[in-house]
Amino acid sequence: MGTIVFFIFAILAIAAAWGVVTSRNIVHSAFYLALSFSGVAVLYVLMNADFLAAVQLLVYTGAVSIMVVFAVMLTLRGEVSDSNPENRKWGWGAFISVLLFAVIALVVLTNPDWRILPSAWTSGGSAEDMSLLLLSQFMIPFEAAAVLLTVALAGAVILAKGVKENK
Amino acid sequence: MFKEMHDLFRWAWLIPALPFLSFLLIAFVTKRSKGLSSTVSILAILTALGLAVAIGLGIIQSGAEIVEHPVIVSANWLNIGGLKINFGTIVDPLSAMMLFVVTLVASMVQIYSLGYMHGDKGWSRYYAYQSLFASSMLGMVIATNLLQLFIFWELVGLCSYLLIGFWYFKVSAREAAKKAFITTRVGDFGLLLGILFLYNKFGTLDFTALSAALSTSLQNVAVVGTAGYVTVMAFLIFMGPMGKSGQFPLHVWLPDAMEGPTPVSALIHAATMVVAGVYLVAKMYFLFQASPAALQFVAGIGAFTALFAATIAIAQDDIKRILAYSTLSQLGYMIFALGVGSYSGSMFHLMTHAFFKALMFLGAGSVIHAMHEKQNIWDMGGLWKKMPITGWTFFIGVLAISGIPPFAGFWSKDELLANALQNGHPIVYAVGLFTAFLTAFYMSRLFFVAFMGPEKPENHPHESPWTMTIPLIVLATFSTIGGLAALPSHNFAFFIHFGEFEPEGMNWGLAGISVIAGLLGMGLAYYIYIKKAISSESIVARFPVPYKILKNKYYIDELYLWIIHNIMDGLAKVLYFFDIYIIDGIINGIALLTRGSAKGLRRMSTGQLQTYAMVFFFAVVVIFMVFAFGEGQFSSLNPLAMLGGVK
Amino acid sequence: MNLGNLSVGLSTYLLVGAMLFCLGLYGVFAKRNIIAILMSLELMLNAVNINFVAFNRFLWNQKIDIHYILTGNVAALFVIVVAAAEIAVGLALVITIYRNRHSTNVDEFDWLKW
Amino acid sequence: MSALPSGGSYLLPFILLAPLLAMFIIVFLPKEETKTIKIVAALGTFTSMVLSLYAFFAYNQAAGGMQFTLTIPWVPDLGVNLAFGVDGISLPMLLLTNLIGFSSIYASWNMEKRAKEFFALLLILITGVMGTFIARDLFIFFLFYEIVVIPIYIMVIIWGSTKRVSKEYAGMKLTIYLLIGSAFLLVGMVALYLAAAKQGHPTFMFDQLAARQNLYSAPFQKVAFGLMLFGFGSLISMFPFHSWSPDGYAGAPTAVSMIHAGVLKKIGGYGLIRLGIYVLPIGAKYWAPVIAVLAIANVLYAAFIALAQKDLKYVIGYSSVSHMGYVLIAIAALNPTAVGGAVAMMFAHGVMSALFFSMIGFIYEKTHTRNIPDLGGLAHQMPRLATGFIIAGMASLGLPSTINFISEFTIFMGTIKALPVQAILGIAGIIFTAVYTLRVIANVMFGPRRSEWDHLKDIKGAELVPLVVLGFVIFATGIFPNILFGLVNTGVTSSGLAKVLETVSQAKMGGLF
Repeated sequence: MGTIVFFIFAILAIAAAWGVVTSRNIVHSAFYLALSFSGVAVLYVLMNADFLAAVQLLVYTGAVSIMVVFAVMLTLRGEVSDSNPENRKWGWGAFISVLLFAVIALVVLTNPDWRILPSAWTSGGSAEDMSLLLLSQFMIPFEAAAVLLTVALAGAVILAKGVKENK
Repeated sequence: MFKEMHDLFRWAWLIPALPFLSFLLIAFVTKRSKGLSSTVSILAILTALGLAVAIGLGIIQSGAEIVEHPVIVSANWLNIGGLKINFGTIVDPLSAMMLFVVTLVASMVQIYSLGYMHGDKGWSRYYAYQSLFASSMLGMVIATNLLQLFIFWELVGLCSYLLIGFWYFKVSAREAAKKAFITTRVGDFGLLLGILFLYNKFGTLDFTALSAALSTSLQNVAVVGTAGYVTVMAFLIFMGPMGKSGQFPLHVWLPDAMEGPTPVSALIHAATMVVAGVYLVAKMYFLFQASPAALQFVAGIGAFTALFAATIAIAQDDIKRILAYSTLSQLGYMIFALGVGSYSGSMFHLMTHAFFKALMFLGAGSVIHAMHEKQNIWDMGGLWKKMPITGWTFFIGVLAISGIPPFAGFWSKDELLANALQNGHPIVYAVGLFTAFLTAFYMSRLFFVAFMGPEKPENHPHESPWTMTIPLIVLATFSTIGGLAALPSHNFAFFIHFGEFEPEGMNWGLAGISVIAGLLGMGLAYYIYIKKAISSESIVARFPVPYKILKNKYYIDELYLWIIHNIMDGLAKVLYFFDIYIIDGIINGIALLTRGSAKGLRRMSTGQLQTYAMVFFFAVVVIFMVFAFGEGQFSSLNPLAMLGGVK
Repeated sequence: MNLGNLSVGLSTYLLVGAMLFCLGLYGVFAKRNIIAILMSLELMLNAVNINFVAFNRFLWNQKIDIHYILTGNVAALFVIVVAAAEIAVGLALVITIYRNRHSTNVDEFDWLKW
Repeated sequence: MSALPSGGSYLLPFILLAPLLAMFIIVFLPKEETKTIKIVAALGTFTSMVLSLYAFFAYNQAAGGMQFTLTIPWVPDLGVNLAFGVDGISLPMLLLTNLIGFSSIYASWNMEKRAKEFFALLLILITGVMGTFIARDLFIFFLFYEIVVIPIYIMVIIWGSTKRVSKEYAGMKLTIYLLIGSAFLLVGMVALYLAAAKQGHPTFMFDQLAARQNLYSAPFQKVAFGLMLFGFGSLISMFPFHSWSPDGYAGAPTAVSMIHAGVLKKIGGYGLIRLGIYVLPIGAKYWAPVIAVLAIANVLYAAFIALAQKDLKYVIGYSSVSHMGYVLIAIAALNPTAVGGAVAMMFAHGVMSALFFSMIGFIYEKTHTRNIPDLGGLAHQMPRLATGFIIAGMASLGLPSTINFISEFTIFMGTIKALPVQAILGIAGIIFTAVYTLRVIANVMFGPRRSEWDHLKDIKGAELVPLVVLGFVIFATGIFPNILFGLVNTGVTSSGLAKVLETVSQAKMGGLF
C-alpha cells in the first residue's frame, strides 16, 4: 500500500518537475511547479513528517507558486507560448546534470552500509515535537530565521517599490 | 720609585680623554664663541702635553724596569659570542715617546693656528677637529690591542679627511679628502683582514698576549705551516701602513692632502698620523720578525718609496708638495729601517722627523701666510731678510733633514743607515745613502730658491705674528737637540728596542759618509740655484723626458684615475645596466606574462551566470569522481568515508 | 495516518531527491527566463529537503531522543523558511531588473563581465 | 613588572597599543588640525619608545630567554596564541622600531598633504612592524607582517614621488614582492605547522616548534628552509630578489623609506634567525653555502651599482642592499659570533639608513630634487643637515665609534672562520662602500657655494629630532657597544641558539656545494 502510494506520488513529483524545466510556456511551468511541490508533500507524509507536509503545502504550493505566477504576470512580454525558451547551451546543461545524477545514483546504489535503523521509528514529526525542539535546542537559529524573514520582506518591498532618486 | 710612577702611568688615559672632552665642549657648547673654542682646545692639549712630559720623565727615572714591564690598564669593552675585546692603555717607553711627540707637535700646531687661521669662518670647527684628531691619535698610541689601535687608526683617518676637506668649498680640497680616505681604506682592508686572521689563529688581539702566543706557536714545530701563515698575516697587516704611511703604491693621497690648511699638513700629514703606519709595524714587530720574507718586503717597499718620492720631490715647484714628497721619502726611511731590523733607529727617526718636518711645514705655512697663499717657490725669493725667524728656523730644518751634525736628523738617519749595512742589506744602504744625497739636494733647492733667491718686487712679505713664530722656535730647538738622545748611556735605544738590548757605539766612519752625501747634495744645490753655475733650465732642456715624468709623479695618479674612471665606474655602469634591464627585465617580463595570460583568460569570463554555474558543477562532478575513482577502489564511494568520517 | 510498514527504503528516496535536484539543475543551466531559473532553484531546494527528511527518518541515531531524532526535519523547516525569503527577494529583484531592462532574459545580462 | 600576579607582563601590549591608540585619536580629529595630529602621533610613538627603552634596560640579562611574556590563547583548536615576549634578539629590533618610528614622525613634520590619513597609516605601519618583533607565535608574526603591507602600498601610491619609475610602479613592485615572498613563507609556515602537529597539541609557538625538531626530517627541513629563504630573502633583498628595494625606496615618502629600510627589511633577517636557524638548523646548514654566495653578490654587486647612481635615494637604496649582504653572510656562517653580529648589524644599519633617509627627505623637501649633479655645496646653507648627512655616511662606511663598525667587525670575525673566501670578498666591499658614500657626501654637501640654494633654511626645531635621536644612538652604542652587545649576546647564547649552532656545526653533512 505505502509502496504504491510512494511510487505514484514520486513519479508525479518527478514528472511535474520535468514539466517545469521542459515546458516552453512559463505559465505552465508555474503550474507544474505547484504540482511537483504537492507530490513532495505526500512523500513527507510517507516519512512521518506530517507537520512538514503541511508547511510544504502552505508555503510552497500555496504561497511560493502564487508569487511566481504573479511575477510571471508582471513580467510577461511577447508570446506566452514561447515565454520559457532554452538557451544555446542547454545540451551542456543536460549533460552535466545527467552526469551528476549518474554519479549520485552510483553512490547511492553501490553504498553497502547506510546504517539504517533496524526498525524504523514511528512516532515524532508532529507539530508538538517540532515546536519543542524549535523553542529549546534551535531557539537562536529560529529567531534568526524570524529576523531573516522580516528583513527579506522589507527588502523585497523596497526592491520592488524602487528607490526614488532624491532630488 | 717604580710604584709611585706606576700610579702616574695608570692615569695615561687622561691624555686622550682631555682633547676628546675639549672636542665635545667645542662641538656642543662653545662653538659660537671663537675665543673660547680655541682656548679650550689649547688648554686641553697643553695639559695633555704636561701629562705626557710627566710620564716621559717617569719612564726615564724608572729605568730598565719599565722596559721589561709595561704598565697596562684595561677594561672590557666588547663582549659577544666568544669575542672579548678590551680597551686599555699601555705605558712603555715607545708609547711615552709617541705621547710626547704627538702632544708637543699638536700643541705647537694649535698655538700656531691661532695666527694662521686668523679670521677663518670655520674657526671653532677647526679647533674641534684638531682636538678630535689629537684625542684619536693619542688613543691610538696607547692602545693595548690591535682592534683598539685599528679603531683610533680609522678615527685619525676621519680627522684627516675632515681636515683635508676643511675648506670644503674648494673642489680640490674636497677631492683630495675623498682620495685620502679611499686610498687609506684600501690599505685598511688588508689591515682588517690581517687582524681577523690573527684573531682567528691566536684567539687574542692583545699585543703582549699575541706576541707570547706567536712565539709558542713558532716553537711548536708540530704546527706545520705557521711560518707561511705568519708571512701572509704580516703582509696583510703591512697593507695598513702602506696606506696610512703613504708607501708605494698607495702614496698618491699624501701630496694631494696638502690641500688642507698648512698647520694640518704639519700635524697630520708630516709629524703624527702618517707615522702611525710605522708605529703599527713597530708594535707588531714580533710578527714581522717571525717572517724574513715579510721583513724583506717591508725593507724593499720602504727603500723604494724613499728613493721614488725623493726623485719626484726634485721636480716639484709647490713648496708644500716638495715637503709632502719629502715626507713620503722620510717615511720610506722609517719603514725600510724596520725592514732591515733597525727598530730603535726607525723610532728615533720617527721622533726627529716629527720635529723637523713639523717645523718645516709650519715654516712653509708662515711663508705662504706672508705670500698671501702663493705656494710656488719660484714666485718667492729673498724671504731670508724679510722673515728672519722663519728663515733661520727653516734653515735648521733643512740642516736637520739633510743629516748635518749636530742636528737631529743626523743622529737618527745615521743610526738606521749604519744598521742597514751592519745587518747585511747593502743595497738598501746604498739606496738610503743616495736618497740622503737627493734629500739634501731638493731641500736645499727649496731653501735657496725661496729664501735666498732674488726678491720679487710684487711680494710684500712680512714676518708672521708671535703666535706663529714661537712654535717655530720651539720646534727648531727640538730639531737641534733632539738627536742628542742618542748620546747618553741610557740612550734612546736603551729604552726603545726590540729583543735584547745591545749597546752599540756610533760608527763614525759610516756617519762621515752620510754627512758627505748630505753636504754634496747641499753643495750641488748651491751651485745650481745660488751660483747658477749650471742653469736648472738647461738641465731640464737636456733631459725633457725624465723631467716630465718626475714632474708628473711618474703618472701614477693618472693611471689610478684611469682605472677608477674606466674599469670601476665602467663595471658599475655595466652592472647597473644588468640590474635594470636583465634582473628587472625578468621581473617585468613575468609581470607582462601574467598580464598577457590574464588577457587571454579574461575571455572565459562571459558574464553569463549560467556558464559559471555549469563550470562550477562540472568541476564538482570531476572532483567527486577523482575522489571516488582516484585510487581505483569502488568501495571508497562510501560517502561517510569520503567526508572524512568512519569507514 | 500510519503507513508504517513500508518497504520503500532510503535509497529510493535519495534517488527521487537526486532526480529532482538534477532536473532543477538542468533548469538552472538551460532556461533563459529568469523566473524559470528561480523555479528550478526551488526544485533543487525541495530535493535537498527530501534528503534531509529521509535521512532523519531512516538513519540510526545513537541517542534515541526526540531532540536529536527530529534534527533533519528542523533543518528542512529552516530550508523552507530561507527558500521563502529567497523567493520573495528573488522575485523582487526580477521585477526591479525587469523594470530597468525590460527583459527577463538572462542571456542579455552579462554585467559580471567587466 | 616582569612577573605580574596574573602570570604575564602587560608591558609589551602597552608598547604595541600606544601608537594604535594615537591612531584612533587621530581618526577622530578634524583633518585641518594637522599640528595636533602630528603631536598626537609623536606622543604615541614617544610612549612606545620610552617603554621599550625601559624594557631594554629592565631586561634581565643574567636570566636571558624570553621576558615580559604574555600568553593569551586565541584559537585553541589550532594552537594559535596571542603570545608576546622579547629576548636578546628581538628586543634590539623592538627598540630600533620605536626609535625609527619616533624619528619618522618628525621626519615627516612638514607633511601637509592629507596629514590625517598619512599619520594614521604611519602609526599602523609602526604597530605592525613592532608586532612582528614581539610575537612569540608564528601565526601572530605572520599576521602582523601582512598588516604592514597594506599601509605601505597606500602610502607609496599617495605620498610617493615619481622619478626613474612612477610611484604607482614602485608601490606595486614593493607590494607584490612582499606578497610573493609572504606567499612562500605561508606555505613554509603551514608545512612546518603540520609537521610539528604530528605529535602533541598543534602549535605555532616558536619555542615549541623549535623543541619539536626531531619531527622534521632532513629533506623536509631542506624544503621548508628553502621556502623561508625565498620569503625572507626577498624581504631582506637578497641578491636576485632585491630589485624592489631601490625602486621602492625611491618612490616611497621619507617616513616609509625610513621604516622600510630601517626595520621592515630586518624582519627578513630576524625571521631567518628566529625561524630558519632556530627551528630548521639542518635546512640552514644545507642552504648556507647558497646564502653565502648570494650574500657576496649582494655586497659587491649592489655596492658597484650604487657607484653608478645619480639619484640620492637610489644610492642609499642600493647601499642598503649591499649592507644586507653582511647580515646574510653572517647568517650563512652559522656561528654565535656571526649571528650576534648579524643582529647588531640589523640594528646598526636600521639606525643609519633611517638617518640617511630622513636627511635625504629634508634635502628633497627643501630643494625638490634628489639628482646628485643638481645638488652641491649644501654644507654652506645647511650645516646641520650636512652634519647629519656626514654622520650617516660615516656610519654607512663602517667608521669606528659608530655601531656599524662594531657590527661589521663582529660579522667578519664570525665569518672568517667558517667562510674565509666569502668573508674576504665581503670585506673588500668596505672599499667600494667608502667610494660611493664619500662621492655622495662630496658631491652633495661639499664644493663651491651655489647661489640657487641660498634661500634654503637649515633644519631646525622639530626637524632636528631624527638627527639628534638617531645620531645619539649611533655614537652611544658605538662607543659603548656593550649596551647593545650585552643584550644581543644573551639573545644568542642563553636562548639556546648557540647550542643549536654548535650542533649544526658538528653535524656531518655536505652543503649544497
